[in-house]
Amino acid sequence: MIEFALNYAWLVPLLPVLSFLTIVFLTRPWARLSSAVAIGAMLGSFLLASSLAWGVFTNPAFIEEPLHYSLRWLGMEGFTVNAGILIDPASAMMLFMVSLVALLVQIYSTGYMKGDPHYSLFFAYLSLFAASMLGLVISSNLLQMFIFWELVGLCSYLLIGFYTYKVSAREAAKKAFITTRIGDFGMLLGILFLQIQFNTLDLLELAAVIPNFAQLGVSLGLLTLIAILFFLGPVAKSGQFPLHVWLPDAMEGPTPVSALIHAATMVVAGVYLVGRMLFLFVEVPGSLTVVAFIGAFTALFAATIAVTQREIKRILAYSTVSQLGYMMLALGVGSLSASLFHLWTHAFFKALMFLAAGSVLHALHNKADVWEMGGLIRKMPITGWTFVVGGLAIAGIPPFAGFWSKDEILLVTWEYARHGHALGYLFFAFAALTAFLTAFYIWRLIFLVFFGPEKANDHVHESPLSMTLPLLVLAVLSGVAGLIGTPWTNLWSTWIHFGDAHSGEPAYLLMLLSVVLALAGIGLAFILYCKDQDKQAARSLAKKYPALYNLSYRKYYIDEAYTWFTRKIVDGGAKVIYLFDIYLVDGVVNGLAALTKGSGQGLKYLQTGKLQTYALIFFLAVLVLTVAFNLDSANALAHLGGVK
Amino acid sequence: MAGALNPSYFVVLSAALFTIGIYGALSKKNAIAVLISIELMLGAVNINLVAFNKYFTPEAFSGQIFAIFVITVAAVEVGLGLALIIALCRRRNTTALDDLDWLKW
Amino acid sequence: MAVRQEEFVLNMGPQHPSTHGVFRIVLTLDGETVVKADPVPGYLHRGIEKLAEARTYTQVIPYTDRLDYLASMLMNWGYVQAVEKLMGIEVPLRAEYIRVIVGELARIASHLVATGAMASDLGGLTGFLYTFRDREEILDLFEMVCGSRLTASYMRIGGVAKDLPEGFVPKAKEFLKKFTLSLAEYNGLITGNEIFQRRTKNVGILSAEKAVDMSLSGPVLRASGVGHDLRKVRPYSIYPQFEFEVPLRTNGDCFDRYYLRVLEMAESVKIIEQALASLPEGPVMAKIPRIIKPPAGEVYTEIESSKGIMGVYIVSDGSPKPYRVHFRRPSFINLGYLAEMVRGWKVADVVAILGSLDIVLGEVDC
Amino acid sequence: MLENIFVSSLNWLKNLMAAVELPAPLADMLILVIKLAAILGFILINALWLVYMERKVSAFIQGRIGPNRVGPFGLLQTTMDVLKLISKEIIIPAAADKKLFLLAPLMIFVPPLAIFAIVPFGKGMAAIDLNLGVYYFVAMASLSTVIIWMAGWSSNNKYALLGGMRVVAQMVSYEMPLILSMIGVIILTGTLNMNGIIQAQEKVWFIFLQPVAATIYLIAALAETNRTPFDLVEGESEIISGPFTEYSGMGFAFFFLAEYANVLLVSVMATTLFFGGWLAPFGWTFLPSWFWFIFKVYIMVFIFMWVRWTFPRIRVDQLMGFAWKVLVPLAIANIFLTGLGKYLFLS
Amino acid sequence: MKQLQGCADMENSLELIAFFLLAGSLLTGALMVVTLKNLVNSVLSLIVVFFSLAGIFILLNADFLAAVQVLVYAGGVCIMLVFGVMLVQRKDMRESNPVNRRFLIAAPLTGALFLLIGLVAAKSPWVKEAGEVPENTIEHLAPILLRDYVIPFEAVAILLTVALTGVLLLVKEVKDNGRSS
Amino acid sequence: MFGKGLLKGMKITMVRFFKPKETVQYPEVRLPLPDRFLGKPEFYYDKCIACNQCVAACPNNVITLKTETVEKKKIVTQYYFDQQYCLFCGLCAEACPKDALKFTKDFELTQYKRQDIKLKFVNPEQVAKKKAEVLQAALEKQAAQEKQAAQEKQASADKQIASEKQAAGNEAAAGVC
Amino acid sequence: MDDISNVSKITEPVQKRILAKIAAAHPEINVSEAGHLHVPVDSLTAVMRDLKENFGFDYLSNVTAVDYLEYMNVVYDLCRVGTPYMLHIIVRIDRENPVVPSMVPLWGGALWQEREIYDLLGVIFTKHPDLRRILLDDTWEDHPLRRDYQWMSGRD
Repeated sequence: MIEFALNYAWLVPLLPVLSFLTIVFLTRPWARLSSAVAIGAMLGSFLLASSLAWGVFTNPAFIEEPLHYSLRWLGMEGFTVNAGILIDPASAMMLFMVSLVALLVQIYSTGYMKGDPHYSLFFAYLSLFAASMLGLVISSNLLQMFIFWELVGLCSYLLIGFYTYKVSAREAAKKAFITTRIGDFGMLLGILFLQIQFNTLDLLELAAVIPNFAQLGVSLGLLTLIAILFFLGPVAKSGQFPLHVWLPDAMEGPTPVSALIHAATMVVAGVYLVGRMLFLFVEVPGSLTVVAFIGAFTALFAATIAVTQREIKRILAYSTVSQLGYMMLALGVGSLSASLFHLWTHAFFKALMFLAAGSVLHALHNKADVWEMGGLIRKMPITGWTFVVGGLAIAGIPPFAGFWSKDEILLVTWEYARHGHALGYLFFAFAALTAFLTAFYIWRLIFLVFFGPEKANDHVHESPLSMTLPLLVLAVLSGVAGLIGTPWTNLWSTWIHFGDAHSGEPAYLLMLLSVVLALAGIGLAFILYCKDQDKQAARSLAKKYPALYNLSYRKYYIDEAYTWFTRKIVDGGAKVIYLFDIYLVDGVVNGLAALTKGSGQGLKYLQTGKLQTYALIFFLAVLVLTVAFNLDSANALAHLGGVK
Repeated sequence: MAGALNPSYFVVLSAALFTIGIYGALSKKNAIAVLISIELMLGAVNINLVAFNKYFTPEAFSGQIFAIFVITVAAVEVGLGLALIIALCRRRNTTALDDLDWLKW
Repeated sequence: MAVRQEEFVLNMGPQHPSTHGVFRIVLTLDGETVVKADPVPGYLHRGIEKLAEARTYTQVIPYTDRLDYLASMLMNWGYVQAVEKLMGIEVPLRAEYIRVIVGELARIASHLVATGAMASDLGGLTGFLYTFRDREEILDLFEMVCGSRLTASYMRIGGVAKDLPEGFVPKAKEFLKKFTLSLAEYNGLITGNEIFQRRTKNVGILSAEKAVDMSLSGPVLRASGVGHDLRKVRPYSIYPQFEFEVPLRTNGDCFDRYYLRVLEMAESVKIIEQALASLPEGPVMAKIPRIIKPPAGEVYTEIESSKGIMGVYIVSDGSPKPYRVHFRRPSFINLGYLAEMVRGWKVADVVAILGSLDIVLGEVDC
Repeated sequence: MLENIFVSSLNWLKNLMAAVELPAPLADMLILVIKLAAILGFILINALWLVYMERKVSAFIQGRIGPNRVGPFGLLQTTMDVLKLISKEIIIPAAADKKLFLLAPLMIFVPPLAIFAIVPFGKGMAAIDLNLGVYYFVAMASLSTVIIWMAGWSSNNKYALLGGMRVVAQMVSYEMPLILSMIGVIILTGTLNMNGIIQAQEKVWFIFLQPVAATIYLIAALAETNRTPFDLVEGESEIISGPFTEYSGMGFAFFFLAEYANVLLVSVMATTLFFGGWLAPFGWTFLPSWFWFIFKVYIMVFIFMWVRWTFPRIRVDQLMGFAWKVLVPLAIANIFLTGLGKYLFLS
Repeated sequence: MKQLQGCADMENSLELIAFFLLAGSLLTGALMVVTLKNLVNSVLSLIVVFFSLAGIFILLNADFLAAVQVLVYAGGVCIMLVFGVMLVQRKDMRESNPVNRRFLIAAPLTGALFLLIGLVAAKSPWVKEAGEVPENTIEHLAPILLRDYVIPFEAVAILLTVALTGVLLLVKEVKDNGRSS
Repeated sequence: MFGKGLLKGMKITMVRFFKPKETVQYPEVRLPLPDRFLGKPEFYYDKCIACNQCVAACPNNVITLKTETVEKKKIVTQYYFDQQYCLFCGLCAEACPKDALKFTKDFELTQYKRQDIKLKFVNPEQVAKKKAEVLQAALEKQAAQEKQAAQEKQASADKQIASEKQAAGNEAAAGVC
Repeated sequence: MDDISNVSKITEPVQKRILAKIAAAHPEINVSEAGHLHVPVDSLTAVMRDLKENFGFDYLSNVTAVDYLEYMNVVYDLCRVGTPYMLHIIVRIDRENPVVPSMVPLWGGALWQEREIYDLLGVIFTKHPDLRRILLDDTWEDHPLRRDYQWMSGRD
């Protein structure tokens, strides 16, 4: 099995592709069959991916020497692209994680999407997304990766706008697509520059040549440009600070989509990409600092927004943005393993929370305001308690998964600061504050939704097994997934690391700090939102600092700013260009056209449009030509009829 | 022997049929009539094919086989032609070919 | 086939094999699909209501025969019942029994015509002859009772014209025994035939609401699932004494209307059997004055005829001749909905729907 | 002796012609004309007799007695009817297309006559022993469509036009299963020659080897001859008499007789294709082959009549649906299975 | 020998008679097709043309082809045409097949074309192959058609299928509500 | 499923094919008619008391009854029954107190001439006879001595009959028109 | 016989109760001794709608009219489907100007019956969708069921 999986790794993304095609072309009219096909394919993928991961992680050889298959894909003079697969521990981990979450989400969706008119299509999209994501993960080549990168973007677009009848969903889909396009554009430019400069896009080859950029005659400035351009992609895809605006809006899609794409998999593609390209970033001094700064800022920034949001999925979305910032921060401070470790744990607990939120919304018929919920844990015990597990995990309470990864990030940040980076302390402060806020807003959510007095929701009941089963699985994983990366049993960083394996010894103080911060956050949330039945304190706080509250609640007016920017600046610029176009360019073109038209005007009368006239002329010509060509020679007729 | 049939009989017959077909195709207003005239022309072609088959390649049967293909294609042509005419008629309410000139100018 | 382009008007009738008499429908067709239908009755109008005004109460009876001539007994019955109610006459019990017997026989005869005609409208001529074979036997019985096969004129105000003749009861019993077998034959030949079912099932569907709204009655109404049979709902005569079901069908399509009649025939057989078994002795005429002069006033009564609710409205001014007689003819009112029913169906379905309505033009045109 | 009564009399005629030294081509032609005349006579007499038979069969099925006044058992009834019809005035509607209106009833007998020319009535008793036999039948049978349509169209009557449209739709649709059902038999025999097909059934009739094809053939044949349950073309309770509505007198009689000629024709084909043609069953060759042929044909005709007097009529859309959705796929499947069977068992 | 010769003569003259009869009906039919005023009559005379054509084929020892001709043309194409005519032309069938002004040019042109081809045909020295068309054409045709010409055969089959589908798509009615029937 | 019902139908018709036939050959074979059959009406002159009840009972004015009072006794001189308008309802026969009007079993009512449809039930001899009887009775009642007067009366009665005959003839002629 | 009287024993009081209720709801209605409802023509539509919608008389069994030479009556018979209860409604209208609101909007069953009355008695039903002659020829003059109708010829 393992052998097979290693040899046929390309099957992992292929199976969902097949299911996508099957559903679209064959089984679309039969909803149940479609979902069965999708889940079957995903199960196959998952089994392959898990045995692949097992194979990779149990064999130390792979950790050092990635598996790499490739074959010639595009070829032309001076430009060859090989397509292939690259399996190293990071991609193996990603494969395992993505296929697992995708599988669980699909199982969940059979319950969540039940009765939707486009049920089959939804599974087709999920399959396509899973295929693209898996393809992205195992791509050995930047162009190939870019294609999958765009494909996941497309799927994200399709799935955000899945409820096509909702205006907000359509708008959100467009927003997501356009926003990420900005980043993708930068990334494409980066890829092109790399191709031009290094004449290869293969990751392994690039990893080999980039450190020697100076010998190849590539200036540092150019490399910096490339790195910044490259970073634009992840900034957009992973919702980092200036381009994060699409991610909360993307919650208009069905909740399983949010869980799969906008929490666990696609958004972390950016982190994964930066991690993959870390060999580029380390060569450019300062670029990592930018990454770290943006990560840290995003983490705190999003956390402050999340504190005041009212919609359950929006809170989780900002939480996602914040956690992605964490991962970026970890990358920025140079720790691939910490970043990917957080990615790994985050995937489970965030997917869990999203799915649980979906379960809540499902039960409440899409009433999303957390203030209108309450006491749901009694009616939906499985959903509630799994959410609590997720909350503990994200808040960083040991031994839940989040604790270990977050602790790791704090640790590497701290060490980064300790190693002479002045900004490091700022980052650390940001990270710590974020940790506190994270615990606070998540538990605010939990207390509001699941505890406290029950609101008038008589008909609420637990979701079906197809929805609760993935929750339970994810809850278990949220509990234990971090245990492979504890400071004592640090399997993780022996598997995944950039440069030397980080050999951390447990920093008990930091752990303590982290736990204290988390507990403080939870405690504050408890005081404000659970103990205080009327939430008077919370309300009065909001009243007391309206500016702060509004700033947070209005998401720092970033959307408004963007709107203003596009309205005034972009449109203004466009107007100038427009004038230029209509007067100068069009003038020339129209002049040419008028000339052509004028000549055509005179000739058009030859075309009568009458078919038979043409035929008449045609036959006339045949007759004339026959006679003309044959009458000149003496024995023309005999020649014409000369049949032997 | 004067009496015996030779290919020229058939060629002349075919020529007559063909020219009648051409005349029809060129001079009829109704699209279906034009289609019919084209069938006449194809029939003329078939006469030639079969006659030449008989007189020049009796064993090879190429002429007959080509005639079969011609008949088949002619059937296809009539079907498609009629379908087009019906579709046109639904849209434009005319079957006169001269009225189908809205691509001119 | 899609012969689209122009709709064309097809004048079906007044002489057409399947209009069940002189009746005309002007169909506007799109290909073979009916776009619009305009029924034109009146070719058999004889002014019976006007004629009745010039006749004495008794003399009207032969004219009622000529309404629904397929079930003239029931027409007689409806009329005499109205006059009896107007005058307050109590009918002797034996007469009531005889009325029930001949009435139900007439219902069977009428349904037999409907059943056979339905089959022949759909092209199965043999079914038509089979039902007529059995109808002949009923007509023989009528002939025995009153001397006429079709236009019975058997009922009189206050009873029936004559007592049952010698040998009627055994002959009727024999017929009923035979008829049960015949019913199985119809079911085998017509009802069970897949082609027949294809032609009639889900064709000309009539909803219960629409049926009530359009005042439809009889098997047409009951085939849509409305259990409005006056014999049960507003029992007259001695119907409460008999045990029988009112068959109901729910789809309201042509097949249901057809099959309901077959089921009703079986129920009628039950009623007749019971009546024959418990036929009392006694007079068959009530004591009535020689000249029938009902008191001034008006009355409206209804009976359940084979086609539906047969209502009679009589206004009396105290003279020996009725001042006004009006017959509520079920066929006439049932036919009023035909134009709506056939819209959107094929020409062949028009025939099936018309056949399933079971109209008699004598009744429609009055 | 009985077996060869027709063949030997023809031979005698041939010898006679040779004796008077008629040129051979002329003699052949004369013989052919005689044969065709005999066939025409056969068709007409049979058509007359079949009308009588139909009336008797329907009467018996319906518990009646049927014609019994003219001649013994009413045998001369249809003859008299035809005589009466001949004596009637031919009415041409004012708006009709006169030429076509008159041409149609005359033409209606052409396809059956042309086809009967190749039918083997007994051992060696085909007027023309055509190699293309079955194919020729198919080609010719498709013609009556146009003729009936011609009658419907030229009448300039709405019922007739509806009937004409129905005839085209119906006969074109049912030609498909008809031809496809024959192909199974042709695959088994490997010949299109009707004599060849009959001789191939020496051991076992094809009804047993090709039951599905036979059923399809019988159904399609019912439709091709416009008989109940597929008599939509006439559909007397819907469109009066379809294309024949405006015809009276002799024109009507022609159509009426042609219907029976067609019935006879499809029965002949059924007998040839599936019931062993003139082969005697159980080896009862003490009766001549032509007797067996006629006997089987009449059995088939009786079945057609029996069906007609039992079933109601199908509706237009159901008719088309039945042909295209049931019969054609079934026939194609049958061809496939036959081919497979032949490949497996006979090669 | 003389007897035989006479026989052959007879045969030849019979063939000639047959040819002229068939050619006569063929050309008459064809002329009727292009001259008759009523389109339906034109189509019906087309059947006459096709039948005569089938006769000519039989004269040319192509009996299978003749049968194909009758089946496909007379049985299929003509019915299709008749139906097409009914579908597109509902009012005033009498004047449904008019001639346009172009016939003034077309008539002499086609006459000239006929003369040209006729001249060529008459003057050509036809060199006849010695062989004869075998009696049983179908047995000879089948292997050629299904072996040597199998690819064109299949191509034509596909063409037929595609054309049928196309016809269906073209003629499929689009109802007012946008759904096709 | 499909085909079972069809086969059942075919079985039924096949069974019928061999069963005895229902119809009979009419002129040769006639089915027995019930006693109450309403066929051609028949009038028993002798029973009639000229009460006019049948005329009153008829819904359609089919019956015309002409009477003459002889010796204070009504004598039917003519009884027309206009059969073409008769509904055969039997009300007249029912109304008759003396059973003088009855319907027979004769149902072959077609006539080649229209005037034959109008039935005339009374022939002059009957009237004469009846009159004679009445007169006889009157005579017997009266004294036998008034022979002379009776003779005169007889003569006048004969005349009356003659004129009646003529009138009937005229009427028949009018019927033809 | 007992059974029948039993039936009427049950139904008659109920029928009376219904009549009383209707009379209470519509004071303009005059209930006659025989249980007939005399409704003024002005309030006919309202009363009928009320009877249909609130009293459940959903089945218009019969419509006819009588000519009394001085005036005309239009007569409606309503019933409840599945029950024995019936109403007999009489509307007196002017003979010279015989106009009555059509019941077709309430009961489609009036469609042909009202046409018949129009045909034979000349009553005009306002808002009837298709008020044409139905039994008689379109060119027929006058309305034969009126008492003063003179017919040209015939036996009666």
